[in-house]
Amino acid sequence: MSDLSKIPIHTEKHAPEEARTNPLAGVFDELVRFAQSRSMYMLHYCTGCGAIELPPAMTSRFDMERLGIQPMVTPRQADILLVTGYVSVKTLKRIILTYEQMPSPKYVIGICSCTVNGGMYWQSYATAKKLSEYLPVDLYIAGCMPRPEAVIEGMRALMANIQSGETEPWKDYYQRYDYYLGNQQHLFGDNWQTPTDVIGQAQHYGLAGPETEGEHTRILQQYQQPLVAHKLRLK
Amino acid sequence: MEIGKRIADIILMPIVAFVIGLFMVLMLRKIAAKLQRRVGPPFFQPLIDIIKFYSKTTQVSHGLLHDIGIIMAVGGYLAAESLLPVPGMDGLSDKGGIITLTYFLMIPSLGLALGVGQCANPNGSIGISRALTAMLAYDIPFVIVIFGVAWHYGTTDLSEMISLQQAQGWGAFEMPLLALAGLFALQGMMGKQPFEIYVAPAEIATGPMVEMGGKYMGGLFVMQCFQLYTAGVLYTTLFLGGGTHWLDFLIKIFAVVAIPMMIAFTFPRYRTEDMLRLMWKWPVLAGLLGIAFVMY
Amino acid sequence: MRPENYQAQSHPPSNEYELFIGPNHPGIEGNYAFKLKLHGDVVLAGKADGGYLHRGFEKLMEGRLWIQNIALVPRICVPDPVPMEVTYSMAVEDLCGLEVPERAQWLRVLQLELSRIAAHLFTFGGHAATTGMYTTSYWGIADRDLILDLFEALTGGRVYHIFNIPGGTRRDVPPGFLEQVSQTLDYLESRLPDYDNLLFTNQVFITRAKDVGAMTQEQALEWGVTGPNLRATGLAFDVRRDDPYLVYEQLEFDVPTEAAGDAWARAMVRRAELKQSFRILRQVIERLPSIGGPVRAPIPNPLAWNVPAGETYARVESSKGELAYYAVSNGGDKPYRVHVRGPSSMHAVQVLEWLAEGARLEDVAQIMFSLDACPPEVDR
Amino acid sequence: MSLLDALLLTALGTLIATLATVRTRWVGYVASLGLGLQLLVLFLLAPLGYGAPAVTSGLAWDLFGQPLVLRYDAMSWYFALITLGAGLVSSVYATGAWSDHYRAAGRSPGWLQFALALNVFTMLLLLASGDFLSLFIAWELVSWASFLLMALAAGPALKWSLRYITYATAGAMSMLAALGIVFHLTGSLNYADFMAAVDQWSVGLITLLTVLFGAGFAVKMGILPFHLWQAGAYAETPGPGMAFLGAISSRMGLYGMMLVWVQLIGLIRLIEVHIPLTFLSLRDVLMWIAAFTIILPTYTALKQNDARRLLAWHGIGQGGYMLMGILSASALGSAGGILHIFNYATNQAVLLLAVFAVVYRTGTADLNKLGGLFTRMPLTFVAMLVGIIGLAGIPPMNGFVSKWMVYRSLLSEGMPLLFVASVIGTLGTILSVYKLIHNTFLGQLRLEHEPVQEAPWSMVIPMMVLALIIFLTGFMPGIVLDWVAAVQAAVGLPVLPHTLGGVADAHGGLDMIMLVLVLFAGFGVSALLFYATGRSEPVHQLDNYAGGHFLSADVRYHYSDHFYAGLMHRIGHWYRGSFLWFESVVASLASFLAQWSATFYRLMQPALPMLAMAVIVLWMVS
Amino acid sequence: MTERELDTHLVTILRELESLEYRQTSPRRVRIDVTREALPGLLELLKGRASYVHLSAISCVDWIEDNEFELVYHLWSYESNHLVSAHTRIPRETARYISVYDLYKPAAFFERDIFEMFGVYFEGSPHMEKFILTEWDGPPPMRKDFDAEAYVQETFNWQSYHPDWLKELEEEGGGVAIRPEEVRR
Repeated sequence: MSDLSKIPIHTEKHAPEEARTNPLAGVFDELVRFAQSRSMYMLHYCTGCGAIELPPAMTSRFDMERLGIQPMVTPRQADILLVTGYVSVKTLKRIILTYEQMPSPKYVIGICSCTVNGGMYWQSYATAKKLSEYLPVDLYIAGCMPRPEAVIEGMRALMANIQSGETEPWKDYYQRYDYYLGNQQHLFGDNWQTPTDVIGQAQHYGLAGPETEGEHTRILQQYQQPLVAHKLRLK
Repeated sequence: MEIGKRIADIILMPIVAFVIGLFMVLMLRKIAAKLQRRVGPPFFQPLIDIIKFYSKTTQVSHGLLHDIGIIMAVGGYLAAESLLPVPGMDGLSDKGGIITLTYFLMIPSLGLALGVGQCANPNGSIGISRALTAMLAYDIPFVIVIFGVAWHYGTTDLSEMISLQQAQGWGAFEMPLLALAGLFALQGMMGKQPFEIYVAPAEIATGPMVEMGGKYMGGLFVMQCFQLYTAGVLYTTLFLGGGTHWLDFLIKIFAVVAIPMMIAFTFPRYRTEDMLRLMWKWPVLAGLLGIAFVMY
Repeated sequence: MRPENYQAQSHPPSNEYELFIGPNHPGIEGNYAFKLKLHGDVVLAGKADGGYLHRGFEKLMEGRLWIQNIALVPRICVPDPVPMEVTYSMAVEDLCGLEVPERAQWLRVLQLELSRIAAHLFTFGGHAATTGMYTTSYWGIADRDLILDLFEALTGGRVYHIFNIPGGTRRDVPPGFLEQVSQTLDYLESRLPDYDNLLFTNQVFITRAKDVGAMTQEQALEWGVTGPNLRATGLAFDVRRDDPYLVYEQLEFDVPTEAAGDAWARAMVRRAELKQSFRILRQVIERLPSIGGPVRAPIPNPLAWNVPAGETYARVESSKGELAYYAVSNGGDKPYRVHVRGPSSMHAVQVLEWLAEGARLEDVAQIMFSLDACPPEVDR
Repeated sequence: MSLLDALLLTALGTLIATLATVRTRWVGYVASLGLGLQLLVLFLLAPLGYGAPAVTSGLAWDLFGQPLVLRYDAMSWYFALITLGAGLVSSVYATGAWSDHYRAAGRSPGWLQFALALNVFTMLLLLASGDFLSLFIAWELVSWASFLLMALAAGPALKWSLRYITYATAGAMSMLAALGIVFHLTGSLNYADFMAAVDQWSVGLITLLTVLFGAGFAVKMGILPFHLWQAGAYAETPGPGMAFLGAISSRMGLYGMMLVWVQLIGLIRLIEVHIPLTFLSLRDVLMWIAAFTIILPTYTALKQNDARRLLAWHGIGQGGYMLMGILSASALGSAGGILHIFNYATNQAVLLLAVFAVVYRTGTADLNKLGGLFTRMPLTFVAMLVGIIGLAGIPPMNGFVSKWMVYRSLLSEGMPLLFVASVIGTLGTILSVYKLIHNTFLGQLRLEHEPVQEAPWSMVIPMMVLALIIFLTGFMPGIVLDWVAAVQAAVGLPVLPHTLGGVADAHGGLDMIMLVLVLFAGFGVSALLFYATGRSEPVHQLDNYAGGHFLSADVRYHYSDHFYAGLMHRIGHWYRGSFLWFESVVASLASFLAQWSATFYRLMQPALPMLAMAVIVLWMVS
Repeated sequence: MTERELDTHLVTILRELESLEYRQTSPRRVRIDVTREALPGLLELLKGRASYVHLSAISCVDWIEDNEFELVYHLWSYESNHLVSAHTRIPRETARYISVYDLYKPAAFFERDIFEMFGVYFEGSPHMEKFILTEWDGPPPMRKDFDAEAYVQETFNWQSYHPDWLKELEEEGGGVAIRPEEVRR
């Protein structure tokens, strides 16, 4: 049993790998963080019943575009994955696939009580209980279901976190991939694999940590080599 | 024209185009918001979106061609802007006229088509096939318009057209039918409803954009700025007398872009064949009649 | 998902290709999937794929008290939750032989019709958005929010109300509520011409929606189509009128029909039903003050409520079609079996598959939204 | 002995050497060497290309009392340059790895090389013809040489090539008739005599000669309605042979047309001929034929699913641009038309070579069975990309320049409908070439093609050379425009004043050097912006958006067949079977005429039809 | 509401058949109990001669103590506006029955649903494969002998109900008080 403190809200802010000597770099980073917090494209994926409160939040009445939040269609275009409510096991696989397809920095918001602890479906055989076991969750918005105001309030909290650079759980997914993969394997079986090569990505972008690889990733590799892009080749 | 001025023009014109394009995107989104009875995005939202996309940490690529596609898409527009004369800057408009410009504008489309094709997503490929079909649809009235205008002014040089219009009066008054046909083509060129068939989120999940994320999407956003700007300036140059100075020029181009936007958010999209039927019927008829009036 | 999926040896030789609509796709209603096999842009075969929203409701209900389940049932259909509560309550009342006070019945009609309006406004928006007309959905959802405000005033909840319990409703209407409803209705009625201008008389929309996903009345009956979709093929059947429940027998309303059976006809039937719901609500507002009495029949201690053994099939007309609960009690404090028959279990699965066959890719999403398919009803 | 003799003798020598080594492994090298030598000799003749007076051959003899004159002028040189270039590239391509492959398939690369050399030789001969008799003889030689090349791959190729030779024979008959009339009227088959006499001839006679000569040349060129043999016959020709045929062989028809219509008769005469009951002149009619030649075959190409057929149909369509440009008679338009011969030859050659490189590696040209080959054959992809940009007429490749000239001239001549028609053709070209490159190189890589490798160097180098030429002549079209101007001068068309970068015109010129530089500057800035921001990482194709689904490798997730489905919903029924219908009409008309005349022969005196013909001819002549 | 007369067609048909009993439970509801052999014939007659064209639902009940599954076919007539529920029972061990897809197209969905949820195989039904539970490897979950709660406790972890941050809050005098007996394991 793991507890809430494992949710990397409390993780310390990572010091930049190398000290930036350029005085403008700080300003630049600030600008980037500002832009990232003020332009959040959320994935148009209604995973559960909480999705019914998103249209009001997006449309004329509450108009999230005021805050720079827009729905987007495919995971490639999106920054935020809203897990709106209970996640059945079948959906959870798609959510993980979708999450891994999103470009970082990416954020996960668990909306509704069901994402926290199964909610009113706690005894259901078909729904996963703790979303943060399988994905790094930035923020939970509790309620069944949270009102549009609550959703927007949650979004604003996330914006503040992004701008201050405090919340970077997406890095945690790379750094502790083994942990997340282990939980996924526990639920889906040992031969679980997504098309995205998370370890490769972590290494490519220098995001790998000591816990990126471990016993669970070895199980993964035992079944199959990761799907590597077709290399351009002349011979 | 002296060489220094020309180089300065070539450097400045895309920058101006981008900045104006950003405002046009803002206007687009504000118009949408107003029609949909809401507030709409903040002032700097278009720019913030672009910065956000370019500053993504992980960028998902589908290979070299995906990269090249986006480079071609943005680069093609950067180059094409120097062919569009604006007040005080003629750029390269004497080196290649309206026909050249029309073909230059195909380079970004080609680049995008290559990049999207490389993504190996049928949604994207369907989107491209629809986009090319849409091009076939709106280019026919468009070339009729080009012919009529070029014949009327006896030149394909855009800056010469502007100076002729400033002497004779706006093209829209002399060639109203062509101006009308041009409006249809403009709507199609911007790819807005009812001619939005190649994006169609509910059918093919935004078509060409389906695998674009990070700086790839950012590139497309930059391209959208250029696209709106180009459409506005081109129409203004052909029919509204171009610009004598920046103030009236800006008013004209924003007004030109606003018209399709108003239409866009009050119409659903046509199916491909319905779009073809519409485009090949009324605008072509109007255009041919317009040419007949111009020529005889 | 499984490694063997990445190790195929060859591609099928045919020129057909597959396209996946959903679960993460704007052309799908909710978390649901529709796999298409296409040639060009013509659908050769569509295969519905559900279970993404499966929570095992029927199993959950067997493990909870009769009264607890009231909190569970509205979750079965999110856009239109009230009929779920009412139907379940009706089933329990039928098993116990409880007589629901008349005022409670009127209150239930009030909620049912409000919920129907909200659901239809939502559907218009969705249907229009599949054809690229987003303004309608922006308007529709904003106007639907006014109904949700009414629900909030009445029940305290926007979407899930848990207001109806076996035996009646939890509370009476708050003061001034009926005027509020009346004002909202006035406003919504005044908006209808705008919707007409924007959508229903829009030539482009008509071109898009006509002859799309058309079925004949014979097909509709054979396929088990119900609700507005059935009425769009010309059969005037409405559970409210033909198998009446609550006080619908005392209300005046028409059963609007259309003949064509296509997406356009379905949209027009819903639009006409909106007007009928306004009409019903006006009657409710007029009649409700004159009806006295309690809003709830006395019920035993809900935590130790042994419902007599028996079985019943409760059935109402939800905004999507025929909704039914088959409830079985073995005399215990928990249901022995509850089977939910959602209207979408037909519309979203088999009917969609049949209508999609031979349809164009452009129209698949529109067909689904025009059927008003609600996936959670399928998955439960 | 003049340089022309050297050229022709080298060509003959190549032919003989190829024949001698036809069964050895060296035949390819011999042929390539020979063609290279010929090209070298042709370079020595280069002053022709810049307007030097015509070179006459020392070899001359009489036939039937007619002196046969062989001579080269600027036009001959221009065509010969393209011919030899295409021949050399094809020959080199066919020499290395490809020939092993071909041999392994049980065919003889030697005979292919021989047929190529024979084609080159006969075409050089045709270009050298200095009078109608030698023109006709060389024409027949060219026809039979092409027939040989087409028929090399037996099977369906034989059927198609027989079809070709049927058409060609009919065309030759028509030419023979024209020759007969010319001889009857002038008493000689000299060009000079013809040109001297042509001014006095009546309108009817001019029309008759134009049509009779034109029909013969149009068959070769594939001008509507004589195009039906071409796509099939070319598509069945083995690889490099098809590239050669597609690039230049058809243009011999255009050479003939330029010779007879433009140089000998003169476009002025054609413009003078008014078609009764219409406001069109004969020239206008021919231009409309050219317009339809652009549109109909291009849109037929759009529906092809075989890469070779797609390109072959394009070859027919592009011929229309050349004809239209030349017929426009303006300096700009005719320069565009003539320039397009060169540009198109390079584009078509590179496209076909790329297609055959793909066929070499994958064994199929079926566009529905390919896809995703970019990562496997990147250089071939580059070649094809350059080719399609050129063919579609998009800057910065050379195809844009020639098409621009044609459009610009139609614009300034005030021909709106023709202008629109040619743009419609270009749009159709863009659509179909994107389909070509998408279905071949983009999209999902088929599992069976994972091990595919880049084509061998012997095939890549010719493609790269051609791609380079395409880009260079697009960047600096002045190189070719010099030759084009000489051709214009030689055939009596107005000469286009041009610069290295294109055309200078006060009312809208073209400067490709500047434009291309700016374009690449744009690409550079864009690339800087792109690569300066976050690093990207490539992902596998199965890591793709599929509505949230997991893609598996056995799913065909690639949209290729019925590519322009939406368009076809609109225009599909317009031309469903219309070509077949058209051909059946032509065929039944021909058979009806044949039967009718046979019956006539049988029933009447054999002399009667002759008399009837004579009456008709005389009526037209007088 | 008055007691409605059953229409004569229905009554004649029901009288014709042996081995069934019928009972009007409410004005518009009729319950029929029929042996499993006779049910398909009954449905055919109901559809063909009594206008019961609408199959509203097929429900399955797991009577584990009787070792039987009960199948209930709810049929509606658009003409007489009656709902007939035909009940039949099949043995739990074999769990096989005959599909009525040839009579009622909607049956395919309900039969498939019962197949995945209860494991009853319907012969002749067109889609006897999984639909909702495609990624479920356990037993048919709706069977009474499948204990969902035990499965859940075994498979999933729970959020700690007493995390560190809550302790911090409690030290400051706030937080949620959970008595030991209320702690869910």
